[in-house]
Amino acid sequence: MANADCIIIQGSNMAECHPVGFQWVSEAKARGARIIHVDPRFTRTTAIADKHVPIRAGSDIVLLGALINRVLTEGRYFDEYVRAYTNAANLISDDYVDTEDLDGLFSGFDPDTNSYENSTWSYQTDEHGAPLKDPSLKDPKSVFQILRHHYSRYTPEMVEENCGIKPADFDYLYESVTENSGRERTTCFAYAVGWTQHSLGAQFIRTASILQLLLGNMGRPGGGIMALRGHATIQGSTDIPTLFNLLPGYLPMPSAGVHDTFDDYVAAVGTPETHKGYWANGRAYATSLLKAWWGDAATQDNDFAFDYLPRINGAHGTYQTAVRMLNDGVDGYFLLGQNPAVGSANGRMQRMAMSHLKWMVVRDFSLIESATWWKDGPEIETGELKTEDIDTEMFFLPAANHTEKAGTFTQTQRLVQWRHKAVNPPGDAQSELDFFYELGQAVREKLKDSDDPRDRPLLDMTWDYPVDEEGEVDAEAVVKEINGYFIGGDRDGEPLDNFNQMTDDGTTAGGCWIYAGVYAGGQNMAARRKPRDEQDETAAEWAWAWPANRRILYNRASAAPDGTPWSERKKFVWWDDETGKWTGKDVPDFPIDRAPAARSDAAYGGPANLDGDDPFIMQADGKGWLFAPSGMIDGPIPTHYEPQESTVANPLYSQQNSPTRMVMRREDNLSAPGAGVPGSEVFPYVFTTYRLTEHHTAGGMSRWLPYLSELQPEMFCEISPELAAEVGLEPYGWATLVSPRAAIEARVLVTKRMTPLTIGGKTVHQIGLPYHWGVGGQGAVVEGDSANDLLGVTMDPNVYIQNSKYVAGTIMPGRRPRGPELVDFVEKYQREAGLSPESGNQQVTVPAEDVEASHHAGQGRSAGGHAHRGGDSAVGVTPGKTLDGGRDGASDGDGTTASATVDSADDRSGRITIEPTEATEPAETAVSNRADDGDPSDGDPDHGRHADGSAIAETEVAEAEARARAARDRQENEEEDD
Amino acid sequence: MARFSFLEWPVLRQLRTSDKTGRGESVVSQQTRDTTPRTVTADKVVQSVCPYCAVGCGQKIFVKDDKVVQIEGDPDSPISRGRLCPKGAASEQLVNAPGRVTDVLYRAPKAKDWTKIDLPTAIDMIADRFIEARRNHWEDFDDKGHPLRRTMGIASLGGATIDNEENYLAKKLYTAAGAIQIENQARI
Amino acid sequence: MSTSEYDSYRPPEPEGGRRKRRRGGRGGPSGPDGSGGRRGGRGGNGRGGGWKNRGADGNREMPMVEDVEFTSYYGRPIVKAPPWGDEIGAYLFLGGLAGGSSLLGFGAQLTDRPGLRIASRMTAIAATGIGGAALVADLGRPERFLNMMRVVKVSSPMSLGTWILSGFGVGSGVTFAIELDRITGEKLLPLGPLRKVLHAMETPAAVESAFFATPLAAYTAVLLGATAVPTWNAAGRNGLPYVFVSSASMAAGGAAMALAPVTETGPARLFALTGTAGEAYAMSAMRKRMHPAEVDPMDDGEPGHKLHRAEKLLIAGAVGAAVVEVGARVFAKKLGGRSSGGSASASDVAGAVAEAVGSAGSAGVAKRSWKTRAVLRGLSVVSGAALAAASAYTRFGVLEAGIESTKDPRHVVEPQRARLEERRACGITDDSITTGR
Amino acid sequence: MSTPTIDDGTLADGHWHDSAHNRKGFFTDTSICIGCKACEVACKEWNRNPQDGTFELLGSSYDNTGSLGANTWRHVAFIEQDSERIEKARESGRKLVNLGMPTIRPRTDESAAAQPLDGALGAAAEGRTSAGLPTTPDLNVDLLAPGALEPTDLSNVDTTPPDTADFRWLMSSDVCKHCTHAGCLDVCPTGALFRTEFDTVVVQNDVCNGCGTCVAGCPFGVIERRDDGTINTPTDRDDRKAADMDVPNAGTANKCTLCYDRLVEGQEPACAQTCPTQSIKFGDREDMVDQAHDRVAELHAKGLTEARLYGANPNDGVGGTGSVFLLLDEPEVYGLPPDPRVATKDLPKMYANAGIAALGMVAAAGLAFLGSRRS
Repeated sequence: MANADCIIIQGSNMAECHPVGFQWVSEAKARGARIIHVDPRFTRTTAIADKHVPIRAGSDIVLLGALINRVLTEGRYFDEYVRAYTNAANLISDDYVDTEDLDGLFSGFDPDTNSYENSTWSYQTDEHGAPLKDPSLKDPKSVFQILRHHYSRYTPEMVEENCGIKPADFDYLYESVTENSGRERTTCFAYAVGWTQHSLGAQFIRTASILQLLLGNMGRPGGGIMALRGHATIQGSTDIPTLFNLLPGYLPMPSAGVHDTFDDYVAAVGTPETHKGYWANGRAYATSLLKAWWGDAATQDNDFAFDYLPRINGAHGTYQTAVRMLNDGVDGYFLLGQNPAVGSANGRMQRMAMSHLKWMVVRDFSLIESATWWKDGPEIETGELKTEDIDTEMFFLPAANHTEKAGTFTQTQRLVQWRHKAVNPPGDAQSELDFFYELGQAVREKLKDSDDPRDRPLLDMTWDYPVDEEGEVDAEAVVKEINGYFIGGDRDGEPLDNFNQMTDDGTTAGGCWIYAGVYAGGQNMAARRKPRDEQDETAAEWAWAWPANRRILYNRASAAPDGTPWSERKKFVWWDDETGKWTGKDVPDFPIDRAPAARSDAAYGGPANLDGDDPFIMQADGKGWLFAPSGMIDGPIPTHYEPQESTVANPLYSQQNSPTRMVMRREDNLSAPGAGVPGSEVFPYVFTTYRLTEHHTAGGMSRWLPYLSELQPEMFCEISPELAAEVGLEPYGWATLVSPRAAIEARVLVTKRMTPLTIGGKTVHQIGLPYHWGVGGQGAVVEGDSANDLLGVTMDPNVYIQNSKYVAGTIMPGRRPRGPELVDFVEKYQREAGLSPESGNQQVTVPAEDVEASHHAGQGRSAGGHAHRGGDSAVGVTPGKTLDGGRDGASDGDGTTASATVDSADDRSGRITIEPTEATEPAETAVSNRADDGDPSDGDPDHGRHADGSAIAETEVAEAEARARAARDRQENEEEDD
Repeated sequence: MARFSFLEWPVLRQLRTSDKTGRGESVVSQQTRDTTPRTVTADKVVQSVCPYCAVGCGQKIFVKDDKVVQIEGDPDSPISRGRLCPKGAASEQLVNAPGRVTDVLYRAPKAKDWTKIDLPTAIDMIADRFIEARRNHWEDFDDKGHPLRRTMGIASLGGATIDNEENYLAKKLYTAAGAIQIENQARI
Repeated sequence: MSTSEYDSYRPPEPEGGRRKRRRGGRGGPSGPDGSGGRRGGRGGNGRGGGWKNRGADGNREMPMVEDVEFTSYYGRPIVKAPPWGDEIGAYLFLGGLAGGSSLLGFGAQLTDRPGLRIASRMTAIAATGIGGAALVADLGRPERFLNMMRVVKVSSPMSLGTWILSGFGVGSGVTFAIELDRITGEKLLPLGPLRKVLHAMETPAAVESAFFATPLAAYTAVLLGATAVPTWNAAGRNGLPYVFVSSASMAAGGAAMALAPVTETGPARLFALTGTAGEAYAMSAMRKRMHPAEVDPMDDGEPGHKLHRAEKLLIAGAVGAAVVEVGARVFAKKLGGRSSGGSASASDVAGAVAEAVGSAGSAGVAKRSWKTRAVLRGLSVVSGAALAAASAYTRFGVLEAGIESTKDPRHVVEPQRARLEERRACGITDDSITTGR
Repeated sequence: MSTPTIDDGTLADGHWHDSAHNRKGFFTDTSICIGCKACEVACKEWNRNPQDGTFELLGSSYDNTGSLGANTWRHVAFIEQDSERIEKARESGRKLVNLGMPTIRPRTDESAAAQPLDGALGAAAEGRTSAGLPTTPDLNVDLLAPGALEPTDLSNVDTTPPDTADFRWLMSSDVCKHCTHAGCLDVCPTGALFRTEFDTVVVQNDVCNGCGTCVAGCPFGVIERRDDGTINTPTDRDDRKAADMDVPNAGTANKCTLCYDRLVEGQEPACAQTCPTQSIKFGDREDMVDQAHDRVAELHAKGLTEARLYGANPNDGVGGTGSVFLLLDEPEVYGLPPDPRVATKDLPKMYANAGIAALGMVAAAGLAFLGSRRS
């Protein structure tokens, strides 16, 4: 990143959220890079940027699309790069119809399921399955032309109209980006939750990827798209996930009716028949995982105990689970260092859900709000809940902190870093490792005499971890299992060196294939701590990066197709003719001896068949995807839809919101009606939530600390002077903020850092809300109302991340009502706006004939999946998201089309049929009823499809950053030399 | 100034040394002379990683008498070069937080407050409930007869500051138990 | 900064707010009630805004100074007031009183005015004792007061002051012991053979204490002056020592007038009158030389009240003292004078003391002079007290004006800007702390 | 003196005659500060300072600790400005440059006598005493020594400001200045404050008896006595209570020690070590001043004439500061005094006045007795 010539920070407040990471931006700036911050607010990031471009929250695709449009029309794209490394020349199915022609729908929309059947998005292929291309890029069905057509109406005028960005600012942005791209220069994008926390989150990132591919900024020093993540090991917790849809190493959880057999499953993961890249060895990865978990019980005969794995059949994310809780469908809940009572959208719904549990285990450092909601939560105050009526059993178990246990965190650049244990945990505090180990022991002990086959997976599980003298599990033993080891043979028990050693015959075990090598040679590679000034700029001996300690992904693209560097200035990895190898400043992320000119006849067949100019080696076809034939639920090309609750009409299409977004139609999750609909005027302003440097998420690790609390002691909202004048708010006085779900109070910070925007001739006021405070909890130094209570739950269909950057609401001076009056107060607004569960939740708003046309287009090809599939993240670059199904015949034809994505196959059927509480409760109880009335099906999102992309938003591209590390060391050394 | 020694009387030292104005070395107290930072007196220094955001800044943990006495940035780290943000810099307070709870607490249904219980009892109780919840909401097949082999009775939400190893064990145990509603901060 | 356009959104000052007064409050604007007024905006808006209204003087508005451009950091103080409360005010007064009294006592000894001598010495030691105690009480760590004797620092008026006070205290203490011994008929104190030695020390001790007396009265002015507190510093540079010694003379004279017989307090009256004249002159001269922003705190608010009160008392006291002096001279006969009173003996002393407390007079005084004597004595007591009070008000006023001057950055910024510009105008451009390079 | 680089002119009061260390200092470059406040926290954490204040918004943008004080030894200021103010800052900076402030190379015109010094080189040795008011030096030092600046006259440089924003948000981490002539140090009556071997100014908490004189002595309002009777940050809201924390060194004066306890072991001060963007730099004071000069020249070359240095001038009222700052507006905007002067500079004059006054008092007393001689 420090190598970039221009850095666009959009949807991220990097300086505030990642101050230490921001040093590389500072460094780039010091070297003359231009920093542009595109954000609704003027933040601390903006303060040292060269330029602030205020933007209306949620309109990012319009801006980026307009940049793409202009890059294409003015021919400022990096022609050679685009031709060689992207799928620009590929021809797309004749049946494909663009949103431009269907008023906001792509072809293949199924109005019954509100989802796409994506066969029409696939490549045209020849009889061997090899994709057809048009090198001239002229064919109207070529990706390049489709792109041009798609973005042709994304103009500077549109940007001004919809984003509120002045034409001059747009020009500045455009010039900055294009002038700083090409052979000699690179531009980098950085984003964070400002993009992901939208109902279009994944598509935001896709749009930037397309722009970056067009400009040739992917896989090159100082280029790329950098994800900035908020938690110590948020990367690790998707690599080795506690996520419902993933197993370690981005292997999917098997889906009922889709992965009924191991072969089905492996076919979906990746086989040599479907892949060029490393996913071709999917069977070995899956087998090794099963061996690691079930040891001797996993044999060739029982498909390595594949049947021990439970099946999913829909979305089982946290918000869906909350709904199930409200329906009494869940007994027990473990909270591990999480505080959903404050940190999750629609906090009230979360707390009400907890009150329906039979028991709940909270593991944390202090008594957070989620541990004490039953005695001092906001609903106790309003009388919606009464402590003496709550049946939930609560367990609070003190957790060990990061100094009291050994283990690894995986940071945002995939670097796995070991932490040594410093001290013993105090009192009864223990690590999660010990807790789960002991819980597993206890459960197994109680079941040991069971002959119930359902208990076999628990009893057969390998669970014999060594403990030290203090009775604590040796984390290194777990690392070894994650790394993998040989079974049998002369290296029996020895750790694997890399994932290429994994086999599909049960002779290796490995808990997470991408981590293979972290314990190579019996050495804990993550614990390596060679000081940075004792090694080269890549710092390869500091900890360990997956995969295979490769710090930078796809760096093949930093050289021209012929293997020479694009330019001296941006030299990074290149082909050395003399040795016949790739070489450079980093470990080449490419088969080391695959010559640039090498060509393979086969379209697939694993890494051995990569062409010499297929830099994106984890993509099924080795190319960067301008157009995503698969992998995205909501469209192959990003399209602008208005956010849920937007008060602005979509200027491009009749389709107001994303037709595939996941909504929850519930009385306790009401939405504002949306632009133009009566009632929307009740909630005229836009709330957008964010973080502050001084606090950490829901505050569990900051509001209990005086040093941090004093720096940002009180919940506040940021508003413009104009809005303050309009509403009559006094600086540093109180304001009450009301959304369709809740009302909170906050202090008022009137600041010019908030700019009213003119959108479609109307002034749009945005209100910034930090979300770190909560009510209740014990021992917190500071408390305040939680901004997340205002949020509704509407999700990105790809990754199920909720939209918290755009909430409609209103603001008024003074404090909010207390007690039961608060409920009445909110209801008054809801009545006034005439809200119902249907409000704002209309999925499709285009004319019926367009829907029909779209649906029809899809059905035309319902027979097959795409010829070209597998592949991974449409977003582009990260390995790991290859779950897209689309196997031939994989679908069991349950009503959705055969080539639907794997998990969507069952989405409706699996959704509610197993709900324990079928009965619809009559809506008779006035208040508490709101949480759980209505049909249970109302609660579930309208399409609970499971997508492969869970990690898309969170495991984004990091290569630029890693590369920056190298450069920064160089810089550092220079500085020290001075 | 534990014990007063006349010769060490700064007035005399003023006369003795070049520091006639009494603003420099002549007024130094014994305690000042003995100044030693606690980074030096620590029993051990352990390399660690900041628990807050995902940048992964290196930390050095200074331990004395099995207590963390200081946490500061690790200058060896190529990621952070010894720097920390305010949260990272406050880690020591996080570790030794006054508001930290170290007892296992239990709240019975309808109870108005917590009671203390011991850890083994708690784990035993949780194990019982775990097994019961698992059975109560077990599902063998979906409505089309596809195998599910899972339980819907148990849900989990994990933070993203949980170690990889911990996540691994948790996922393993949950999956073996058939629990699927496992979620993570990564999606929030 | 402090973009004052937001100021219009600020709520009005609440009525009679619930704000406590804080010494040197670092008050920023804000508060639940949004109190604190506007930030130091441009156009002298900072004046009277912000914390200023938080003071005891409530919402008093200040006149605007339109032509001065003045910016600040949210109207927050730039320099800090020392944590000095009423104890220090008391000490300033008592130090001066002690010093002056010691001089009077020595003079009385030399001129054989036992009543005056005793009263002055008692005043001196009492003032020293109470003042010292006040000084210790105001320390953050009173148990460490002896650390004051660790060093001798010329650069620290406080250090020198400590040594001065100590030196003064020794002489004063000895003379006090002698007086005490005399009053108790040389019986109470079990001195034995040392009694002689003690009494032999009288003159050396008196000289010693007189030697330290004027430094004691004067150094506090330097103590205040050698600070960054704008009003004190400006005052210190422009004659505060003169104000303080004058004030000390006035206080000592006044106290003696109140405590000693009219017939003996002629020098005290003259001393006090000189003091009043000195203070009145030095004060006005000083104010003239200070920057208006440095003077303001002496005119405004509570400190202003105190100083104005001091002025009134000073005039009243001076007039009273003058009347007494004239009266004493005119009615010298009636008063009997000291010639009939004889020399100092224990019984006389007792009489003088009795008279000092305003009792109806002692035996041996002619009846016809009783009325005259009573009137003069009463007037003497009243005007003496007025003068002492004037001195006390001056000290408290100056002390508090300084503390007040730290609260509004205007008092710091404006004079500094002015002197910087002045130097630049003179072509001195190399000594600014802000440099373009 | 074992540190030949230190010239008499910049020699701090109380300098150790046998110190083996160079003078240490900070250079705080506010142009790259991101206002993260890590310095505040790291400082408090290292020094075990109690938290400050009563957990309320102070109404000063994101600044909720108010100012430097007994507990807050690093304080980050936040200042929001509109374009008008930015223009003014740029203009005032330009004037400053044109004034030919110290450390500028000799100009072609007129007096070399008005020509000030390069702070980095130290003041000329023209016999300024450490306590006296510096006079205009008549120096002719070699300003081309290493660290001196290349461009000098901005009139020839294109200083067309780049994209003048219509708004900016200044952040600046303030700290004790560790003055060359330190008011607090001078007036301390106990010797609790002392000049260290690193030429920094430190309070010895085992000695200080809390007399508070130093508080008044500091022209920057840095040092403060640690108790709640003095300047308590914030306002007096009833709904806000300070959290209970151990209060070490209560009743004594406290301020930044420049991490004296770390320096003795060769470690970097906590704030500088933690600063994510290196806005806070630590090192030999001489290097710091050099870097400051370079940086301000760099910004000027970009047309950012609002940049200026604070404390780099050995001729200023405190003899230059150990902590040098690069500011983007007038100092008072950041809560810094525009022309601070160590008050003890006036001591000789004041002592003289006091002496005269004292003599006057003696005379008055004498006259009083003479005047009332009984006939």
